[in-house]
Amino acid sequence: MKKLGLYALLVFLFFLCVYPFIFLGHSFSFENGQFDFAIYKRAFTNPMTIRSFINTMVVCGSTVFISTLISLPLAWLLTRTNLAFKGFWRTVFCLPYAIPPFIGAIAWIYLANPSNGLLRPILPWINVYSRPGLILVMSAFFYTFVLINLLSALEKIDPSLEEAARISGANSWQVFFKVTLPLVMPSLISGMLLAFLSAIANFGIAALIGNAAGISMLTTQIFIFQKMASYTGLKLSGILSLGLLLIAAIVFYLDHVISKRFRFSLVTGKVARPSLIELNKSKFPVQVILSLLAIIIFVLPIGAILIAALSKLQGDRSLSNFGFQNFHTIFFKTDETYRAVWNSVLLAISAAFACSLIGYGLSQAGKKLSLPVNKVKEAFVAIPYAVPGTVLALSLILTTLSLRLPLYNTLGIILLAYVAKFLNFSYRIINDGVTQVDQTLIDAAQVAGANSWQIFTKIWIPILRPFLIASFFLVFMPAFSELTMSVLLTGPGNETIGTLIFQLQEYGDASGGGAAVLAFCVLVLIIVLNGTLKIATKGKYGL
Amino acid sequence: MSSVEFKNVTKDYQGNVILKNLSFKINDGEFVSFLGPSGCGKTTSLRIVAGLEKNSGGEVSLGGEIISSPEKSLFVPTRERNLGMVFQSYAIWPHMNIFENVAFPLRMKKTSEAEIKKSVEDVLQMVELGGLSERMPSTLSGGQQQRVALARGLVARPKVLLLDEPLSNLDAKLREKMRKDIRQIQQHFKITCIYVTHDQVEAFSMSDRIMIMEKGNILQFATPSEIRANPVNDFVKDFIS
Amino acid sequence: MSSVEFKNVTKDYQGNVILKNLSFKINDGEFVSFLGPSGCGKTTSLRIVAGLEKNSGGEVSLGGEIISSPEKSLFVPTRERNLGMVFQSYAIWPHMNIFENVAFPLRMKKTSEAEIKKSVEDVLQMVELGGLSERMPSTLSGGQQQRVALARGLVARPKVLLLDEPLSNLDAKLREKMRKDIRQIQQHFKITCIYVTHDQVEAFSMSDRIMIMEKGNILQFATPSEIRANPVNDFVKDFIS
Amino acid sequence: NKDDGKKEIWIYTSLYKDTIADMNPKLEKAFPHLKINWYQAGSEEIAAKVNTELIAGAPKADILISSERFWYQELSDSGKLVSWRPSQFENFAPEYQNQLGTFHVVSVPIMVLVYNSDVIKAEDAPKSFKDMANPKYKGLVNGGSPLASGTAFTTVLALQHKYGWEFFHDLKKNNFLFDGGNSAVIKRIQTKERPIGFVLLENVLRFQNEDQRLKTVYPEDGVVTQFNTMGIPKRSGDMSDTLKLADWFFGQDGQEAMTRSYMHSPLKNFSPPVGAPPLSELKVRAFPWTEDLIKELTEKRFEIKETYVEIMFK
Ligand SMILES: Nc1ncnc2c1ncn2[C@@H]1O[C@H](COP(=O)(O)OP(=O)(O)OP(=O)(O)O)[C@@H](O)[C@H]1O
Ligand SMILES: Nc1ncnc2c1ncn2[C@@H]1O[C@H](COP(=O)(O)OP(=O)(O)OP(=O)(O)O)[C@@H](O)[C@H]1O
Ligand SMILES: [Mg+2]
Ligand SMILES: [Mg+2]
Repeated sequence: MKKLGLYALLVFLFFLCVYPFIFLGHSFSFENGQFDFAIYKRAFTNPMTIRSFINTMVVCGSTVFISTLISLPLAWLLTRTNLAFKGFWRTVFCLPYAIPPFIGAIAWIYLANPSNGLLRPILPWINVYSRPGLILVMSAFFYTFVLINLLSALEKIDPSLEEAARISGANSWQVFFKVTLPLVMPSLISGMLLAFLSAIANFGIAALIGNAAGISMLTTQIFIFQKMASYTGLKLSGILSLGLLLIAAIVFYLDHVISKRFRFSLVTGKVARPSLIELNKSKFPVQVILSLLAIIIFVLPIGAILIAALSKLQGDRSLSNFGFQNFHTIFFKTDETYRAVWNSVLLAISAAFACSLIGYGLSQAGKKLSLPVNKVKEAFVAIPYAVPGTVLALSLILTTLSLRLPLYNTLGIILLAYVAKFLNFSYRIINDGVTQVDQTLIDAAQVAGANSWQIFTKIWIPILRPFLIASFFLVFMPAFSELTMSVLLTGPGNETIGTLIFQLQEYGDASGGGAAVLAFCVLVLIIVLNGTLKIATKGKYGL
Repeated sequence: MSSVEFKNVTKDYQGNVILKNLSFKINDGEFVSFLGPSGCGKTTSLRIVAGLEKNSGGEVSLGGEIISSPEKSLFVPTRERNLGMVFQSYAIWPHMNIFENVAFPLRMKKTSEAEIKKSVEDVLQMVELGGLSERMPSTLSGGQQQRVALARGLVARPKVLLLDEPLSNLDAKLREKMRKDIRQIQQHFKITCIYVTHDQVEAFSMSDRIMIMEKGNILQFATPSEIRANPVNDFVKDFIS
Repeated sequence: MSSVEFKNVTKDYQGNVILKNLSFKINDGEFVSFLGPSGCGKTTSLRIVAGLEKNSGGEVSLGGEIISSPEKSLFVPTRERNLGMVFQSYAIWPHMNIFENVAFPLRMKKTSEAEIKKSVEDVLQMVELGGLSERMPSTLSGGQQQRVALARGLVARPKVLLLDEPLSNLDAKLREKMRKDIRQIQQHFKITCIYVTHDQVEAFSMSDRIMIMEKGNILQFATPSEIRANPVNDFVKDFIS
Repeated sequence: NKDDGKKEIWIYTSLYKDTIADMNPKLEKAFPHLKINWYQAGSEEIAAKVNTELIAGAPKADILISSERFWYQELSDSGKLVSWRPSQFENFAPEYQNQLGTFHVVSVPIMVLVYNSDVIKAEDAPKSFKDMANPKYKGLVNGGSPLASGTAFTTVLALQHKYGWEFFHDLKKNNFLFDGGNSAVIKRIQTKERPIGFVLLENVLRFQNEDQRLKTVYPEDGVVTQFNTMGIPKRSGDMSDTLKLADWFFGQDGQEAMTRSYMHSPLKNFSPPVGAPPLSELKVRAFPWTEDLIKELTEKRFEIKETYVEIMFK
């Protein structure tokens, strides 16, 4: 019976995450029943492809490096010290994740473009249209993966393990690097992996900043092919995305090699009392540094979005130009706004629940599967994430139409796309949680007579709480304003916030103002949602 | 009917043999202690009875029915074995307060709320933790946590009770009281008890029979007086002295 | 110079008073046991000495120098106190093998590789874990883990050694041997030792002096023979009987 | 439900949302027995979606209206489109009378030059597309990306044909920013990030009352006319409703809606959009699209895109 469930899960996973691409790859590789070598050659030996590949590796590698550099000290401050306003900082530094990256990119262009960026008067050398610019903007969004993963893991470590190191004469530095860091290594690696995959699959930032900077990335290259609006172009783009899969596979192999050394329980059945490190003299400087960082990663881009939202005419900086006209248009003159918000809330919540549940199931299944099967499973989950959204959307269209599933042009196919795309987040983070819980805690429940469901609801869910919350938000936020896939999958009545933003952006009245309003509202909504959740559950749930 | 029987039970971890062909029978309502040096396989044997570990070979029976036999691909899951267990590492759930930790086995049995309240308060009183029921585990001392684990193991009056060094962090006075209480409950409810301890005094004073183990083997399985009178070999003699 | 002194030390958790005005002095090279019922504040006192917990009031001195005094906003961090400690919950690092766990305090002191190897092998031999040095902690039995914790506390020959029920999961034979070894090392290297135990026998056989605690108070602090001869009150009398 | 029992028709289009909103009530009145569903997205999204549907062997779109003329050519060449004639065919300007009949031009967007008068004085403004390569406009000029926008691509094709790759090397030297679609260009002109650019006339005319800073230049070297094209994928079953519906777009109501959305009509004797000169006037110097030229460019378009990328991503 249990075995059956396990296999059912794996089969489902296969159909959700792998089959569509096989189908797509197959459809694209054969021309009139003949395998089409030429198209592969054309896609992969193109000098632009090679250059994009190198750019992608350099930019995304640096992004992960910088993300880690930002996240490690932040995570440490937020969990190990008596930092003041901890809850506030925590929320602030997790929230950039809620800004849709392409909106963020627009904000940064507004702030730091070399012609008339808002920041130019203060920092005349600033220029987003450059390699460092691209890397920094990417880091400013994707560090959150590393941070959120680290936070949930750090919260769960038995504190006496760190105390034992302090007794042994280790200073805070050594405690962190010799004990804490190795203990949270699985989570750190997952976070880095997610950041890397997000960066290589990211299109918004790559296109808006990379194009203008003359740096082509793999996603933009795929986009170029796809935007040829021709059959061949479509095929080329599909085939080139297989290249992204290859990178993902390599990354997974590396992850496997590195992280098999770091698997152990952090949540034990002997409960220790946590004690916090006092910041003392560095209290004030730390607050200053955090404020600065928060201004850079959060306040500035939001400010830019807000300015755009309030501008009746974009770029007119005279006072009379500011007002709530765009808000008025969006909320009172656009009838699909409410439908779009409702659809997006519905989709994002469903996707977040579905992903967390499936992610949990897959993590538990991991205990019963052999190592190689496990790795294959992990790779399955990662495939849809590593592939650009358009390709995923197209392959889902292809699959649902060919299999005659009654999903086409419904919200169902959008949900399916979200689940496939974001499952990787949930799986990664929950899996870290599951492997870190000492088995005797589960044993004890079994002995007490609890069945699987009871163990799930009474033991796993509460113990995994920080991981589940992280998983929920990691899926909810990008799904809420997802654009690339939604644009292809939407139909009448199925508008989402993402498609609406796209409409307003591309065809809208105030060229950007309306989109900024929505982006701003998405943010406010998420902040409010998070705040209510936190208050309602006395700080137990929420970021 | 809740006798426990091992027939040629073996256990290895990737070739590392931990239990070598154990055979013994513990009668219904009997109190048996496992005694032996650290690392000899006491915890492992207990976990096999509980079904938390699968034996690599041989048969385990509970109340006359086989509950685990790799040869016959038979395995009754833990929750259907109706056991109580106190873990060497406590295994207190960090997210539940003391009351909820102890109440858990009763909730699994769908006991009424009123009854749960009464039973939990009673057993907490017994382990001298009355008044701490609202506290979270992280605010308890080591010995207090151990007593929570004990209370949780006892509260549901299981048919078979497995105790893995349940008193190791308690002082002599409390320990003595606990021994008496455990013994009393055991006899009153006719619970079959397997008690793992490193403490000879404890084993000899509480048990109907004692099983002395070493490196995955049973050296002697007999009543305390028998063992004292006729230790089978020098190791046993030395160990119990 | 490594005496330990408490002057009017208090500790409370949000109004919950755990230690009530403790004052005592442990001399350089002395072996003192803290004895008392579960939950009386032994671990807390030890953690205050280690600087893992801050006293809410009063002064703690080490080797004549104040190391913690909230009134004077003075606090010397743990790592500068040059201590060894064996935790009640072991706190073995799951990501290091046994050797690395034990070697850690030496590495922090930048001991040479050759010396580390020798010291670690020696101390592992002493706790009878020779040969297990490559194993990971999760594959050890409870008692084996406890011995790793002990080895790690001893290996660097600290000036002050804090032991929190270090032998609770060991059998009588091993326990006896460990006691002797600890005492030997302590005397040989003139280590000031604070030993928390729930075991009267242990406390009385090993200690220069014993401090008997109850509910956050010191009841009696004297040599074993004195306590036996003149227990200050009925509680002590009863407790040590 | 009032839609019960109605026949469903899907129109995939890159027409703007307000254009659709403008036409919808009239369409409902004209075709009460049809339930018309709109899928509205960029030309390229439409192409991708339709191509995928075709690969799956299950086309869902009944009518396609978008600005990727070359794609219609490709669909037509592979026999995927229905051949038909709108009733107004005879009234089409001659160059829009597609004898093949597999696709027809619904409306004519026009690519012009625009600048922000806050930054650029009228006498300093560029006069022609060619001017954009003039070093005096270094760092000031931009346009849509031919990779992202069909109309920008059509423009690049025209300019390349006219001036060769040298012109693009000069643009690159001038720090020309090619990015996004037409609205992104307008936004950059408004925000003064790049105060000069080539952009569709309709995007400017939308702002003619609100933003007086935007000034249009009809370039001396000729505007580039675009093709908002309609095609009807072949489907099994009765297609008469589809054809009737398609024909509506070329009728009075349909074409008026197009001009109200600031696009020119391909039909003779139709008045130009408010604020725009008549097509005949613009055509005098407009880029001379001919059947042969279009055919040639259709074949070369991949190569052109690749060379373009080579130059711009150096
Ligand atoms: N955070 C807290 N809040 C309230 N009370 C606490 C907290 N932490 C510890 N205590 C209480 O402090 C008392 C002393 O704890 P401590 O760990 O020092 O006891 P102990 O003497 O070591 O006991 P044992 O022998 O059981 O280990 C206990 O009664 C415990 O419940
Ligand atoms: N995964 C494993 N791989 C290899 N050996 C293991 C593993 N798990 C346990 N062992 C070994 O099995 C032996 C028996 O372990 P067990 O926990 O049953 O001992 P025990 O009798 O309970 O000892 P203690 O009194 O110290 O708790 C030990 O020597 C231990 O090192
Ligand atoms: Mg054990
Ligand atoms: Mg204690």
